[in-house]
Amino acid sequence: MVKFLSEEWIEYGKNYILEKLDPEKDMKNITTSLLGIIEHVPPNDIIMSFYLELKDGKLNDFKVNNGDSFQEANYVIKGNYGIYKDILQGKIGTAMALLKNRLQLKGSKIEALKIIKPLDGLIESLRDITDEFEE
Amino acid sequence: MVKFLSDEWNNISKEYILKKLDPEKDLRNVTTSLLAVIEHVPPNDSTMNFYLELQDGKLTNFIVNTGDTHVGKEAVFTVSGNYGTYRSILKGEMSMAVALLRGRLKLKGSKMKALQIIKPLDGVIVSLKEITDEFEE
Amino acid sequence: MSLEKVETMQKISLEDALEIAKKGSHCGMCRFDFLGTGICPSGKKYGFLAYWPQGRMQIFKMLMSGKVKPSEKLIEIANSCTLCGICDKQCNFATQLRPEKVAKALKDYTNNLDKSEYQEVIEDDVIKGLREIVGEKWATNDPVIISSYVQTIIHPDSELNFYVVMPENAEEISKIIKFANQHNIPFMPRSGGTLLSCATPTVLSKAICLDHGIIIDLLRLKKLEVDVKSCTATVGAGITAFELQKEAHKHKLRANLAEAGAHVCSNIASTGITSTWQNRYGWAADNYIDVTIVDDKGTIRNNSDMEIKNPYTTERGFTDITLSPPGIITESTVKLHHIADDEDVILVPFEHLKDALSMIIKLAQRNVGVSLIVLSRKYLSEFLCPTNQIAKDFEYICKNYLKLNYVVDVIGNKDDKKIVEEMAECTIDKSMIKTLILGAPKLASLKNSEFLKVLSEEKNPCKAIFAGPMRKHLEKGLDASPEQIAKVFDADLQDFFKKVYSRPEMTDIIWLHSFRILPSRLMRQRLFFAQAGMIWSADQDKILRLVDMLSKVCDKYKLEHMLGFILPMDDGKYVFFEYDYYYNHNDPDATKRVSQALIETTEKCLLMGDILMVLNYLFKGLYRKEHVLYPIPKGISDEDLALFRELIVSILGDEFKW
Amino acid sequence: MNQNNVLSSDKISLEESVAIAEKGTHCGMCRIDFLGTGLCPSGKKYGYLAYWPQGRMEIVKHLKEGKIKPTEKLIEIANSCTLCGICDKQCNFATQLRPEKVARALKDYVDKLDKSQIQTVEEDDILRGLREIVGKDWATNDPIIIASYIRSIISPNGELNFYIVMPENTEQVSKIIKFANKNNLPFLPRAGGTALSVATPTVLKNGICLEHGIVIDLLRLNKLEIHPESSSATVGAGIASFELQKEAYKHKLRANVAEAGAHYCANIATTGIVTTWGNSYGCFADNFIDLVLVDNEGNVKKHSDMGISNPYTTEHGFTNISLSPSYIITEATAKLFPVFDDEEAVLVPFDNLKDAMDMVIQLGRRGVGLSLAVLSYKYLAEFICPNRKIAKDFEEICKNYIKLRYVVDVICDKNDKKIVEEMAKYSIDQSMMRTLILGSPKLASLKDSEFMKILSEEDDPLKAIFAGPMRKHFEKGLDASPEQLAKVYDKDLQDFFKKVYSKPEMSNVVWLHAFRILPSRLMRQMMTMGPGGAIWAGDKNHILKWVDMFAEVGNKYNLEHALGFISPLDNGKFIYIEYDYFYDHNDPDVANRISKTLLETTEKSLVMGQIFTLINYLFKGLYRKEHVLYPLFKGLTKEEQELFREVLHSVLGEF
Repeated sequence: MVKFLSEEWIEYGKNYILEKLDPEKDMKNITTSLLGIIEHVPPNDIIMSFYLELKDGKLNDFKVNNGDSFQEANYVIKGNYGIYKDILQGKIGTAMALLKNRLQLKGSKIEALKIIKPLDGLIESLRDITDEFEE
Repeated sequence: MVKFLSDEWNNISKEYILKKLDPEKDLRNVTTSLLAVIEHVPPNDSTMNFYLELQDGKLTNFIVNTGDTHVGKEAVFTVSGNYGTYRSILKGEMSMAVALLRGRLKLKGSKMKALQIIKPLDGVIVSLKEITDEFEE
Repeated sequence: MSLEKVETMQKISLEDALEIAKKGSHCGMCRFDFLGTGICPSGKKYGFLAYWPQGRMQIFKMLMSGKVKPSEKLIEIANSCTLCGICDKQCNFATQLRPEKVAKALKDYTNNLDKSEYQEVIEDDVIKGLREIVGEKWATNDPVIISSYVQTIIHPDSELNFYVVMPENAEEISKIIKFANQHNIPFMPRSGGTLLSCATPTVLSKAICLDHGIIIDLLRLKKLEVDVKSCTATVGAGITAFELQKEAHKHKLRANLAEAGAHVCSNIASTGITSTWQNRYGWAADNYIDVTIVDDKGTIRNNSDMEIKNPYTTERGFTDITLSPPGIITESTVKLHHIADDEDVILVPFEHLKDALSMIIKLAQRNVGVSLIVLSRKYLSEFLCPTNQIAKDFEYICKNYLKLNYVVDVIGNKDDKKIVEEMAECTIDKSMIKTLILGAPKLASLKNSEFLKVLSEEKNPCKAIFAGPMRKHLEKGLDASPEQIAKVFDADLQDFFKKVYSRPEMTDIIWLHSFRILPSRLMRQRLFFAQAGMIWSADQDKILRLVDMLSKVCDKYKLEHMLGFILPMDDGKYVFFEYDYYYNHNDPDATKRVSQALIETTEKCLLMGDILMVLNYLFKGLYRKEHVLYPIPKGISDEDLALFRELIVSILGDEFKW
Repeated sequence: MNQNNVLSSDKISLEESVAIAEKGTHCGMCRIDFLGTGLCPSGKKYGYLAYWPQGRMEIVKHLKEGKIKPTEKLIEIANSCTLCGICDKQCNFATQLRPEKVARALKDYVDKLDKSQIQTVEEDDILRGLREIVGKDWATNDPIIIASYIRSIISPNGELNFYIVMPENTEQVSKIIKFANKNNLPFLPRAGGTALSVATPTVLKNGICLEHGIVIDLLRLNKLEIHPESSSATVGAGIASFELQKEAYKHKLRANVAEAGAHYCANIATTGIVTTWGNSYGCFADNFIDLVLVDNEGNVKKHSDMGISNPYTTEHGFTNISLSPSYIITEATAKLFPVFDDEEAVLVPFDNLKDAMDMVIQLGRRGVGLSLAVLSYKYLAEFICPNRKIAKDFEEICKNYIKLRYVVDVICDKNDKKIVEEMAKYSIDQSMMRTLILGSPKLASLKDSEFMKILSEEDDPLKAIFAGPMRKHFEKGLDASPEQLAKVYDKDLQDFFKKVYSKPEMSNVVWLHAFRILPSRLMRQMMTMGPGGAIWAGDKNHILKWVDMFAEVGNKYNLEHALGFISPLDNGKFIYIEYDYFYDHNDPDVANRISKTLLETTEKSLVMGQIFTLINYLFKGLYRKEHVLYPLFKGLTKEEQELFREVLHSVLGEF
């Protein structure tokens, strides 16, 4: 079990997706990329982001960045550390977070929502491996 | 007579304004600062700017820079437009006010404030006019 | 027909032609088909203003004054005219001119030129670049073509260092603008050109015309689609008010529009569309669902885009003057409105403005009627009468015999009509208006008649003549018929105008309110400048004081002047007023006085407060009226006035002193 | 008065009080002075919901079920009630409850407590931070106070890890939001709370309630200024519709407002204010000249600011669903409209919807009338009748005897009244409405009478009583008077209600349409869920199909249901329809069926097309209607329907 956004977290995440998630069944063979911007990361109130890229349902890229230089992505979600934490702890669904404006979305809502389900699968997998958060 | 935005231009204008413009009569003792951004400067289509600062009608700062920001100083207001517009203004083909009202110059900051010092600024422009004769074509 | 041919074949001296050309008022009525004649074939084919009757008249003036030298294109321009006579018919309806004679003279003039007199036009890099964007045919730097744009976007005194480009869509416009910025060349869009032609002779000219650079003529953006379901129409920047209305009416829908010749998109941007329908149909942003705009960086955006800067608000205050649109509207999705089956019209005559005003405001607050306006007798006469002279006599009769100085002019359904009739002492109905239109010449001829003398002794002449016992006599006496009215036109056009006036719509006042082909008559053979604004309507005495002030200033400057109209807006919370100065735009002294009157009245209005002057709402038509009209402008202080004067001087130049 | 004291001082057990409390519907009518009784003194003084009658009712429920333990605040809450009886009067008018009895029971309960049972509440860093912003009194983490917000922003199930803060102005709201973000806490504003309380029993609960974090109670932003010259008003987020209307009326002006208890600013945000006046006064951005709002980052913005990104537009399409606002409107500059001297009400009865709808759409397109609506007999009955029983009988009479199924309900000036009367065979005028309001108990009692039987045999019973020979007998028979009506209330309240109904406005239909104190009766002792939305008015059969669909789904899940009202919008180009399902919010099974109904009707509506459903409506109120309603909605494709389900399911859980 690892800490949110840590090196290990990424590694676990990658492996988990590759092993556990079927590109066709779970990921619907989608090709897309997602940039998640995380604001107010404790303890120093910094900004971080993770970039995730799927090709035909297969994980192509998954990395974490510090600071506010961001990578181009099909769509971008933005929110504070707390909401990501809630999502990863299963307190709130990604779609719900979007509809409640806890996550702001850049890009087409339709496109975003189309991959909500597979994304949930991914979150699910990350949920199982993430137990530690900054307080 | 010198070339717009050249170092000489910068220096000579400074002296000229200090010499020829009376802080009270011409510049009405205004205290303000103006950042003028010049886009599409030939030949390399670059962006330049000059920053101009008046205190109680005295010129306290006048610097030419590249890029669209003036390092360090926050100007009271910022006007931006393309090289051609500035050329027309300095050639006396168009007044600064008209340039503003016609959207040739874009203004950041209160139009009210800007127009209140338009007169004194015209004074400055006129003096710049006197010494500027050469432009990139 | 044969008679017509003969007429036009007769030679005409350059002097005579020049006389005609000078009277051209650039009303643009020759660029769309409002009489069912079809439109000028050469204009339609070549597009540039130079190929339209209006352009040929302008070119002729320029050639005669030596301001422009012949070029290869001149031959094409002269010869492209087929002498079909359409322009004479259209122009006669509006301003009683014969543009074809000028076209004829132009032909003669060019044919007599010798090759050596033609100047050569070289294609420079800029024109090359523009042609890469729009294609060979649609960009030019030919001085003769450029000269046709003088007075409708180019100041008469400026050199002709311009380019004219006619893009076909927003993408091309975006490219043109980026290209222009790249090369530091100013640019400006041109649509109908009437607004510019009104301002050009005045002090505003230099400020509002393009000093040099690229004229973007939008005539080719011709998209026009009506969506009946959502009651909307998608309208390209090249579409005139008349063309849109025609399309809308096919579906029993109506658009809220300016004068027939004004282009819809540019009109939204410039004044937000001022019409008698605006109390019901709305003003400014109320008029459209969405617009596509190319901004001055060349970026294309819609007002429905989320990531753009707030497109619905503007700075307020008397210093917020804008002399160019916030961008080029290339397309707009405008609202259309249902036309009730039982629409009818009713006019209520008044002697005093006060009474007319209180009625119109009451109707507006209670949302009675679809079209609401107070017209001055001047407007009424100009609209109804086929010629200037007849209009003059008609107005004289209104003033001296009928005591008819104003009419409250209402279009509404039968219920609205009842309401108005109950409020009014006497009214003029649709059939009576038809009688007045067709009988105008006869009525004018009665100017000094016994009949009118008798009438004028009645306690209430209007009542007697429109609703009382004398109505029958009047109707009989006027013997109003297409034949009668046709007689006032040139012999060779009488058959044509008989047919025109036999068409129901030409005497259908509702149709005329929707299609607005009559206002062009205000400009016949001379120009007028309209001082206009919007004034908060709760204090009706103040509105009267305003009108009073406007007339006093005009007297001071010895100008022919008259209130044009007052119409309510924003549920009657405001009224829009237009006050007109008439003058000869070829007389520099007169124009100078117009300018002075313009500035002086603007100042006085600013001091009065509660008024939003034309200078302050120009080019704000894209914004929400709530952000333009509110908070209600307060009267300005003396320091503010000083600031305003400084501003005016820096706009108008030092030749303008107090 | 003393009789009043006797009654209310009758002891009742906590159990009995809970029985009353459970019937509370959080209508919020006890927080505005709509009967001229004055306001609950403790609520006025302490502000937090806990100190209002509504809050006390919520608290006893959770004390009883042991969800919360007593705190010092509980004692303050109990003792702050002066037993003045105002709440009983207000609540009786709306829902016939006796909140004072609950308050009394709470006092008794508190008196019996011994110190040891009272838990102390620690101040933590978050609370300290909030108090630095708003001052000590206006931020709390006391579980009892928090519990009073359950069902009107907090979900009944789940812990109470919340903070309540009551800012005083926009700046404080901004600071609170920045503080919340920095500490990664979610937050949600609370105004009148009715929208939230309606959704709470349903599947929308998780969607719209705050899961944990900071509840921003806006009640203290109570700026209210009328500007007669520009006929506009500056309205703070704490101002209720009724309060704004009252102020506007002093200047012979009228605001376009929702139900009396709804807060004006919040209502703009949620639905853009749906009213019967919408066709002439407007909807969405039409309602305001300007807004001041604080966004999710805590930035303060005005709609008139030039620098901000386009505040008037929103994404188009069915996936554009928002379950909470991305901003808090702290102040609105509302448009006001003139009140004419010759305004009147005229109601035209119909036995079928089609004809009623035809008429109201025609009126809408021709711009006749100020307020335009089709009301179902259900609405009419609930509005007019003082209690449910009478309403039920009134309904039955409408249905079985006089064939009154719908009324076209028009408020207009004299001229427009003539127009309506000419269109209608006959109509119900204002004096007849007064008779029906004051005479409703008597009328109800005639349910099985000979008179009604005879009447029902007329070929046009409506005409007979409203415009025909029987009108006189009818009016006489009902002997409509404040005295008669007052009789239906508890003994100790009869004097009071006699006075209330003697006030002209209480039987003045125009006033009632403007001040909207009657809709609260729809919720008396039960909950209402009113899906619906705006539908293109061009195809009447399409509209009728839509209404039938609501009825069918209602039957499928055997719910009590009826068409609420229909009002034209945007010059009759659209009409807004509210269709209501009534249910007991304490019964989880029926609540579950309501949820299914809500989802099913929404999906079916989207598939039908040309419909802008309530779910899409939510939180679009500050945009231009032109960007919300246009282009017209097309019906969903199969694929889109799939997508819609997926979205809802991942939001609301499987259904």
